[in-house]
Amino acid sequence: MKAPMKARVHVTLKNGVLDPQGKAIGHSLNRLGFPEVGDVRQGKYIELELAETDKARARARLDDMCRKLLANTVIENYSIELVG
Amino acid sequence: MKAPMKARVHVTLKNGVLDPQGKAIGHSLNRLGFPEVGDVRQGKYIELELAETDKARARARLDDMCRKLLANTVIENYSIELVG
Amino acid sequence: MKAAVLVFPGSNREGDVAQAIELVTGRRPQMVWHGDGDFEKTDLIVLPGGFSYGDYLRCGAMAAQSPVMAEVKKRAAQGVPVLAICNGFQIAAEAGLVPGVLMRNENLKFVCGDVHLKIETSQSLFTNRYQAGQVIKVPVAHAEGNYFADADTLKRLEDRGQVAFRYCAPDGTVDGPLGQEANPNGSIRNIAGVFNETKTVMGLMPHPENAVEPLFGGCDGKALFEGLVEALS
Amino acid sequence: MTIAAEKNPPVKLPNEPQITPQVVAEHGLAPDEYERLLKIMGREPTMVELGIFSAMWSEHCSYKSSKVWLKKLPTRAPWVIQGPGENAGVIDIGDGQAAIFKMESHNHPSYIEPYQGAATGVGGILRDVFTMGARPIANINALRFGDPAHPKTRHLVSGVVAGIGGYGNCMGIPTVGGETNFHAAYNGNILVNAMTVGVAASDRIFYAAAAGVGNPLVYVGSRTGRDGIHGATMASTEFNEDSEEKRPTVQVGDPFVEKLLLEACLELMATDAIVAIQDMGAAGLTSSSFEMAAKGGLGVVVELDKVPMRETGMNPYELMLSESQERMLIVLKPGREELARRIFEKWELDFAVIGHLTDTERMVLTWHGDVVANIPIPPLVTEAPVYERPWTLTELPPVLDAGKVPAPGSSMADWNASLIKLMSCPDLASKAWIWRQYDHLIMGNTSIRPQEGDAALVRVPKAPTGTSHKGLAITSDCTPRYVQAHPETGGRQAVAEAWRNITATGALPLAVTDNMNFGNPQKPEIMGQFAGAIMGMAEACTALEFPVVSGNVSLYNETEGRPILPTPTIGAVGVIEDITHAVGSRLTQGGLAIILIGETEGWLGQSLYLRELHGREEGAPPPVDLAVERRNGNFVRRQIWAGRVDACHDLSDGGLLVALTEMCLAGGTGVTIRQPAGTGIPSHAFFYGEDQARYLIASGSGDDILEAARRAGVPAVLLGYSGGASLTVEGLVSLPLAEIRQAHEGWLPAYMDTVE
Ligand SMILES: Nc1ncnc2c1ncn2[C@@H]1O[C@H](COP(=O)(O)OP(=O)(O)O)[C@@H](O)[C@H]1O
Ligand SMILES: [Mg+2]
Repeated sequence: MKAPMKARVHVTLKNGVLDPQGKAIGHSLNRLGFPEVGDVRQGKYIELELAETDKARARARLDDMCRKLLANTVIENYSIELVG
Repeated sequence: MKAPMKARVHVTLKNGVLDPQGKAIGHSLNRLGFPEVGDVRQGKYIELELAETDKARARARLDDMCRKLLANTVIENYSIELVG
Repeated sequence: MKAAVLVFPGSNREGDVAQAIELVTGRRPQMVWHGDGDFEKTDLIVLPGGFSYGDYLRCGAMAAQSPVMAEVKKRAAQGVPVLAICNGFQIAAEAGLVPGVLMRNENLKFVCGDVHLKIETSQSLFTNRYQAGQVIKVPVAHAEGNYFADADTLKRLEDRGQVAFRYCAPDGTVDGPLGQEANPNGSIRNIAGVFNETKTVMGLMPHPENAVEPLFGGCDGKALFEGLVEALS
Repeated sequence: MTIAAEKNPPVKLPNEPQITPQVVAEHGLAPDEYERLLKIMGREPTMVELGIFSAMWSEHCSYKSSKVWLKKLPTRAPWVIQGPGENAGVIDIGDGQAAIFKMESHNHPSYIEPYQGAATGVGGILRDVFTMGARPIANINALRFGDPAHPKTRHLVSGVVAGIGGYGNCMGIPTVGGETNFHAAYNGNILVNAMTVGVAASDRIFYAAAAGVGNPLVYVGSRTGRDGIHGATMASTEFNEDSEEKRPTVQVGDPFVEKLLLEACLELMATDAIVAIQDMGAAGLTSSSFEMAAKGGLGVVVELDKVPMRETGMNPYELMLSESQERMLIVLKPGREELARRIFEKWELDFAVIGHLTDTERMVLTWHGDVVANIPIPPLVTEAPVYERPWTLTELPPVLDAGKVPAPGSSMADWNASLIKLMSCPDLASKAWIWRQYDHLIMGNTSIRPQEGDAALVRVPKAPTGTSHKGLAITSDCTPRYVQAHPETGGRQAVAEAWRNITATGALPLAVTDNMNFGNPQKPEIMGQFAGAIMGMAEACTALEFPVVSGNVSLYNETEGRPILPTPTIGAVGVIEDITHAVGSRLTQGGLAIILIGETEGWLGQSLYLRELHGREEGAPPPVDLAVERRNGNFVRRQIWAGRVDACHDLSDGGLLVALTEMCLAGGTGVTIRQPAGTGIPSHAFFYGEDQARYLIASGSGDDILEAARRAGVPAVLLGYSGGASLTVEGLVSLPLAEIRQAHEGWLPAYMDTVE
């Protein structure tokens, strides 16, 4: 197998979509003595190893993965980053 | 209130800690027709708005937030990034 | 036995455990709202099941930081027994009252139904009415009950007899494929419940409080509360 | 604030678009409906006003196509405290307690975003029930998915189930039952119907009708965001090819906040502060404020800038139409604001006084002091469009001659295979994969769990005065293929089966909630399905003294012109005075007599046997004789009360042999039976026919029941005895239970674990 490529995917809620988790985290931090914390949004961060050497191809494949599984594009956005 | 600063926090599982979510995602991707996907790890990505202008201070506060709440340092690592 | 059941925003099995305690003691436990830093002296503190703070971020993480938990930690350190069930176990683990962490179930799904548990020891406040090796049937209901501890911690737990219960097949088998099949969440070594070092704090994922009446899931959980009453009255 | 209404036309919002015919159409209003609006208003509306009319006159809120038909349902009985027209129905269950329940659909949102769609469906129905003062004690859900082979089905099943569990589990309400079917007709339009049952003191029930001019109008719960604007309008229009692409903002649920809202509302309800309370469901602030004022014959002023907002830059139009979840509107007694505020703030919820009641019978909305809408309330209600849409009834298909339907084969192997095939077909396979993801045990009151009986049985929390251990039996039923074949029969059958399911536990069936899921009502044959189903339901509800106390209508369930199977889901509740007398359907011991109650003709038309083994969906569905239903059911219930019954199961999908197999699997005990001599019915029709009004009973020797049946004139026959670990039908079937179990319990997990 080829030396693997690494990818980082961020999946975040679209603007305007309610983020119950983020809201609760924000509240909690305020209560814990961090009044400076304002809006908090929580997303997912996924690291993948890919047996792929071609960057363009990798990106296209990752895009496909995001749309098929990793993100729910009705309410989420995603971004892809390739490393190494 | 000051123009807010934005922070990005990544919380990831430590090496050696089993990641059922990452594993399940990896499996699903393999079966969905992405055999090139190897190891997958899932972490959290948190965006925070801070009413704070001093970067050093902000970083120290965020470090505190991570250790108190955002990460469970028994199994998780965290990293902090400041924007604007 | 005087008991206090702590209530966090999002707790939802506090009524179930209060009912079970009332059934064996004839007395309604004190319900303590999380915002109250202080509460009456009690013989037992219960951290009940539920979804404190929605289980957002990590189960139990936010509750572990609430004011009342500082008081619980203080009393636990003084030896006041703490029974931490399900979300309570997650809170206790986050607060450092018991070792280990509870992660997402291996199959990533919420699981509800009866499981079999092997009693690992009868030498505790919580298990004195059971016999070591005995198999009981109680329900589980959780999405993050996958117990994990690093190798050192695990060894220490096992060596010092800090494992309280393990998931097992109906015949008590913990190992092999039968044991694996009986494990509802992927917990390491089928661990369902653990003690702290002094065995005054017990955390467990299953719900003995939902197994105290014959028509409603059987009575296998009742002895846990009876044992506590015996030990603490 | 006094408003000189007509002299003071509302101001327009900045950048407010012109109201063109296209804008009107986009709001789902037909040209003649818009004419009607103009007449009521006497001037051109503002966008906010147009939005309000659009929401209030949508199919979802106005019931314009279904209203004339819904009126035909019986809604009264001595035990009915509140029939349709409130947030949920209320019945008296004795000891000063009331059961409050309703079913609601979230079909379209669940198709677009299965997790959140289903989750917010559960959240919505929970609010409908606790807004009336009840603590919810059980949830059930009725799900219909497309063909398992359809590429979307698996993803939808997985998301919907996770969403229902995610919300209900977090709320701490046990999800104790439901039904799940698969059929290609739902490929583009799944059904997610959720029902909640709650219990309250019968003298502490809260209603939506506002009262008291000047009383404050209070907003509590989550803040308002731009969620699902026009959800109600969306729920009322047919999908077309690009609606999947349009992807309207779906609502995201926050069950944690809803749990806080539940506790806070119940805490406030224990005081005397509330005049009226109403959840914000479909069409949010619009329909809730409108309905409260309309029901009370009053007017209302809402200062929209006081509404707690989640996002910046929101405008009145968005605020009025947002479907953000976990919100309530309350009319308080004067001077109780601080008491209420303290309670909601303790539970960390937003609280705001946003307006007050007036005697003008007008809805006046202000925005930073300007009037932005001013609508007369009564005409919007009384002049709301009501359609008597043309309808054509489906004709009864020819009765299928069972003798002409092939048997499974001549050998025992063929018969064995036929039973395995049926027990593992998508509709009959075990749904444990689903209900294990639902917390069905929380509260410690679940006596009959999923798969243990025909209805779920939940203990009622003890009344302060009560002594007994009452139980509520809860079920949901519908056999869409029967309704499709002949809507009147199907409507009758759905009600009869629900009644039977409750009866089979020993409980007394009391009342019904329904969820009418149909296609486009503008097609006469669809409207005819609706009409036919209602006629059948009305007849059955009347004959069985089983009134309808609440319900919901979901129309336009079509994709590219292809409608779903007509699906009038029936949710039902019954009561048993002493829960220790109830029985489930599990066969847990050997040596019990297995008795068949009811007449068997061998009805194979529309049977699962015909569909699953011969790939045919045809013939007339089994007829429902309501007098016979009643007689047989009452007989069975009396036997249960007399303590003669160990287990009881009604016969439905798949017929006798399927029901018997389910009893064996659930209890882990085998049986040996035979077809009684002289029936004159081919064996496959006897064992797989779906004749109605039948039950299987397991009982000691069986003699006393057979004797009682003879005296009561109820057909009853001994089929055999329980025992062993196999299912044996002499000369036909012999299978170890383990083998059937593997097929039965294996299908769904294996299916969900497959990836194409
Ligand atoms: N099919 C039906 N059968 C009986 N009652 C119905 C039916 N559909 C709606 N209703 C009643 O009409 C009223 C309005 O229903 P709905 O708009 O769904 O309420 P909500 O907006 O509170 O959820 C309720 O009282 C409901 O019970
Ligand atoms: Mg409502």
